[in-house]
Amino acid sequence: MLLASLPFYPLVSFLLLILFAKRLSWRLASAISVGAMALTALVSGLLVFELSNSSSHFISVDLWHWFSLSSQQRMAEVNVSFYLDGLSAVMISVVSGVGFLIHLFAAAYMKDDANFSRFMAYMNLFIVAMLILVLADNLVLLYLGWEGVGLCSFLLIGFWYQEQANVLAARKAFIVTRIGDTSMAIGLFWLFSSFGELNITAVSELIRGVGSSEIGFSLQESTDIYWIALLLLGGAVGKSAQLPLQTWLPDAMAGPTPVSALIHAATMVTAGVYLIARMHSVFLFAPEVMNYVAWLGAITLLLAGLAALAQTDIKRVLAYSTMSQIGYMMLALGAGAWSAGVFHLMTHAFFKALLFLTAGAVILALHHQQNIFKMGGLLKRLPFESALFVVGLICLMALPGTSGFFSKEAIIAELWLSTTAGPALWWCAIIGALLTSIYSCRLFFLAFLGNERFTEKLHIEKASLMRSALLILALLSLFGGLISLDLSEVFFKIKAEELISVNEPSWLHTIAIATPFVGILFSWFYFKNYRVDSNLEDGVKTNLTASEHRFAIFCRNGLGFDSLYDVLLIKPYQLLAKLNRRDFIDQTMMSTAWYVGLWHDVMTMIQNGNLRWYLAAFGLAIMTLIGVSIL
Amino acid sequence: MLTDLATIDSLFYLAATVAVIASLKVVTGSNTVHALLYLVVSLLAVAVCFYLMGAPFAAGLEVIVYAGAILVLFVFAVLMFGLGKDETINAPKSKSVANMFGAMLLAFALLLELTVIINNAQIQQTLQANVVSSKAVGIMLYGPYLLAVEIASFLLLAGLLAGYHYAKPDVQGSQL
Amino acid sequence: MTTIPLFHVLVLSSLLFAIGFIGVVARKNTLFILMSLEVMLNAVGVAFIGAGSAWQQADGQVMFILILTLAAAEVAVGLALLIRMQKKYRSLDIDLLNEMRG
Amino acid sequence: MMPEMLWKLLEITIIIALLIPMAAMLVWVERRVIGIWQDRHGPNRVGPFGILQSLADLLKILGKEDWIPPFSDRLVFILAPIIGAICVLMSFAVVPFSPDIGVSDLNIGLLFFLAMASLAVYSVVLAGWASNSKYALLGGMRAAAQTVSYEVFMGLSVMGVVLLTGTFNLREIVLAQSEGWLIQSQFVGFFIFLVAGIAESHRLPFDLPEAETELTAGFHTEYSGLKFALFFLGEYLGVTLISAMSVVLFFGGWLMPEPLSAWLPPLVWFIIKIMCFVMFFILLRTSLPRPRFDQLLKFGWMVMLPLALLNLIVTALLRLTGVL
Repeated sequence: MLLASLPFYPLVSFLLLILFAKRLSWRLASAISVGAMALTALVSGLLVFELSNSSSHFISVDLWHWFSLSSQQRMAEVNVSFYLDGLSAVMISVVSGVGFLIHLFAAAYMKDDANFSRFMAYMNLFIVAMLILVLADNLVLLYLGWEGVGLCSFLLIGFWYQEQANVLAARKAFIVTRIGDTSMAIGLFWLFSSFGELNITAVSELIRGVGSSEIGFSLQESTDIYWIALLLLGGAVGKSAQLPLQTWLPDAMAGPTPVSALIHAATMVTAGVYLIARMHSVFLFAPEVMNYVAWLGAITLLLAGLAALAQTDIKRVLAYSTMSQIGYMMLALGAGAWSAGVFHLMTHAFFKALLFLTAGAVILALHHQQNIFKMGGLLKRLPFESALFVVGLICLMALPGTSGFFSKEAIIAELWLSTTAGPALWWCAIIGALLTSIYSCRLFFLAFLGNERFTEKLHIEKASLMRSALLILALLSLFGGLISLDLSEVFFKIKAEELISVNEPSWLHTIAIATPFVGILFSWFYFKNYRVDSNLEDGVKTNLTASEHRFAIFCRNGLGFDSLYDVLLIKPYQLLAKLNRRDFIDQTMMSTAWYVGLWHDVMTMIQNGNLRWYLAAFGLAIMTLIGVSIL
Repeated sequence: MLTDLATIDSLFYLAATVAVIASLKVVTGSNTVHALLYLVVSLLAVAVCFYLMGAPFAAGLEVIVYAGAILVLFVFAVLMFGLGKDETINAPKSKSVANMFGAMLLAFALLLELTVIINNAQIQQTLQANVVSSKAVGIMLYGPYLLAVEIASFLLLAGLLAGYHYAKPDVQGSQL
Repeated sequence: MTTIPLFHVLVLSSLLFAIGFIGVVARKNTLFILMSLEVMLNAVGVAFIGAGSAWQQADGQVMFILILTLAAAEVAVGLALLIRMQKKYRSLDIDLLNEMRG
Repeated sequence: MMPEMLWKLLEITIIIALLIPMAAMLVWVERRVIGIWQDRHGPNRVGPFGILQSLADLLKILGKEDWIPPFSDRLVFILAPIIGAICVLMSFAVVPFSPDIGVSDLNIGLLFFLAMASLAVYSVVLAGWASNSKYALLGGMRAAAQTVSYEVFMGLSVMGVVLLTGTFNLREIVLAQSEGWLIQSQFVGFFIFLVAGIAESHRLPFDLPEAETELTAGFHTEYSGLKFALFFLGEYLGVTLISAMSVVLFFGGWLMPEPLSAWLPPLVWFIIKIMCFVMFFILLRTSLPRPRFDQLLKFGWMVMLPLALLNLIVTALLRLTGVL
């Protein structure tokens, strides 16, 4: 029952906040929302504890019958029921734990906003949807949560709806993710029509059963599985901002920083990873798709890293970084390293939330200045935030000992030998790590070292609420890697691993560990002018500007995907819409309008306010009536 | 006594002619008070018709109420509020028949149709000089028509209130 | 006994009605419109009395009395409105009152 | 048939021929009586006791220029006094003078009288309007308001009589009083009728339309000559008419109680009764002050109307219960 109650704390809080929106004081509103989150975090902690102590490796609760998909009674039921196993336990602890900390931060961060209650209400609603997504025991309920988080993402990106850019970003996010969602929905339909079941456990067991049996899949069934996996991947790609559908994520940074931290770094964007991990049974029997996943992840990893190198906006750097880290997770999933992927998901949630929140604190201190070329020298001015930011960055770079090190090394370690990955992808991962360390250093140098390039007085917020949240996150980032994740029970292996004859080369680990240091070393010299306090030279401030090289601009604009889509999709669609503007249906509609308008004009003419005219019309009517009756 | 058939008939037609001519003068006149006088004449002629049609009570009412009260009210309003004065300003500029042509056409068509209908109905009745006594009218009024009488009384009350309300001077205004 | 046919009475009534109708439609002066209305009401009265007399029923006269009350009420309200109009527009032109056009 | 009609015409002629001189004589009578009442002589030069004074007045009026003001509405100006005289004279058509004399035995005689009384107001109103002078206009408007108001009470007051006799025919009303005059039961009605009658004929104290202290001569300010004489005639005929109607409606017409009725013919009794009322009107003129116009109307609507309605209701109730 404890499990069942989990999503209801934030739900109740959401309802309260929405109903009494402006009548609540800041204190009360934040007490309600953060309190509800604290309760959620507490309960999920209890649940994880309970799960680890229980003999069975899952807890499930059946709330109520929703509907049946099949016409036969009690067939293919869709119920509102929750299912908690190791994978979802990781997810709920991330969602509720990090969510709670970000709520705590947000309560302080958004204090002065006029619509504070609405903001917190959306945040709570997001948590509700995310928990439903994670805990759903069937794919329909999962899809409900999936769309719920999409809705909340839309609402929160467009939270400051008076700004046009925010609204456009919200719309873009909504539409782009909708493409993935549509693909996912089709995948679900296909799944149901092929296997007649949508319950996750049932589907998994069905497929495993058939796949492991002597007979194996028929040709038709394997084709089905291939397409289902591909379509589900489409959904995951949309939600997790992977390659073809990644363009919405950088724009989504227009939302308030806590939103970026919670939704667009820690939780929602990893829903795609969660989906693939959850449906791994399907993917296991579609090795081609696994391969696609791996390659998709690798390419995203590299491209996003490249884009991050050229950004000028601190949040956009982090956004591309998020993209690239999720590429890592996808790479892991594609290589069959399920545990490593999920582990990276968790650690990434910690340090990326920390990075975003710290960046938020910095932005707040600089009066909403987000351009890193207008920062510099903040290490001396904001030592606390800088220290935390450094912690986040070394986790991101995966320096040994940090949580990022454990998870990323786990991924890289499994790549070389994986059947669906291989040495090529291993090299991609290494280059990705190198890029990560280079853009991290660039960001750090630009923002925190060098001369001060801002003029306003710093606005230093010393809210203990904010700071404590940041501190906890920093501790989690540093030591989160020590949490041992054992998800082997959750993830199914097709058969005992064959002993691979080719042993991995011995230099692999050395290179993997050395890579970040190489990156740092490279940056130390290459970005010297970012790092050195150039103030001393002649006492004249040299203004640093972002590189105006064409390639740099190309990278800054997200490697031209936006313009590509503009040419490929939007322009043709607009052309079609323009052509379609005067089609038959429209003309029919317009003729109705024209007809109504015509009668309006006639009636207006008749209603001329002239009494004698009315009387004459009256007389004419009587005359006509009598005339008709005579004839 | 004046019981000669021909006399009564010719009297009726005379009165009818007077009524029609007077009504025409009412409609076409430009002097308000003259028009009112013609209207009185028309009403009196109609009253004579009523009398000759065997409804002396109605004839009496026509003179007392219509000519004696309602039209006096008209005259009173015209005198007191100068309602007759603007005719010269706002009357149609040309007093020619053309101005009324449309209305006359309409009315003529209406009249033609009505006559055709009445003619088609093949009414064979002739009027009877037997007087429908006022007693019978009274019995009717307070018998089957009681509700109508009540409604008429409400109507009169409404007319009284509305007349009072509209015609009283504005209290908050400058006048009075 | 008279020999006046009811037909003639009804024609007289129609004639008066048509005359009144002309006045109501063609005249611009509201006072004349009211007077023409009286002519029309009177015409209806003629028809009622004629029919009542032809069938020797009192109903015709009852209806006439009701018409009379109607006319009285109508004139009371109409004249009051006329006075208002005169005060407001300094004119009795009915065409001035066309502010309620669509 | 023809002799019958001729006889009728002769009767009408005789009545008119008697009425008009009578009205003319009333002028002399009035002046004389008022003179005596006010302790002075009055006209006493022309003929014995000045009895030919009216004749002299008539000659004088006929000799005057019949002036029609150029600013007046000619047609209406001429029509107005004629209407007044005709209305009053027409009213006499239904008055039953004696069992045999009387122009018309109309079955709606009482309504006819009321109709003529209500039409008479046009004479005053139109005269006032046609004169195109403010005194005349004010007088005309006063006459309109006063007459329309008091007409209501007059009509209501005689309804009691109609209730008790069950007819509009004046001759039948007279005959219905053979058992006893209606004044016995209808004294309230009589009072209202009398007051309304004074107001209808614009006699003092209700002569507001021609109140000479306020409006010079009211509606006939601009009139002179024969037309003025017609107004004068109308007024004195009106007085006579109201007296005659009072007698017919409330005092039994030509009827008299048993011993008295044999002494004189009915017509003479009728004339004597009328004379008494005329005297009463004349004396009223000399003795009462004139109220203000608003007082007059207020008195009418506040006192006379409720009183008339009350009288009607009580009479109807008594009639229903069989008391009367």
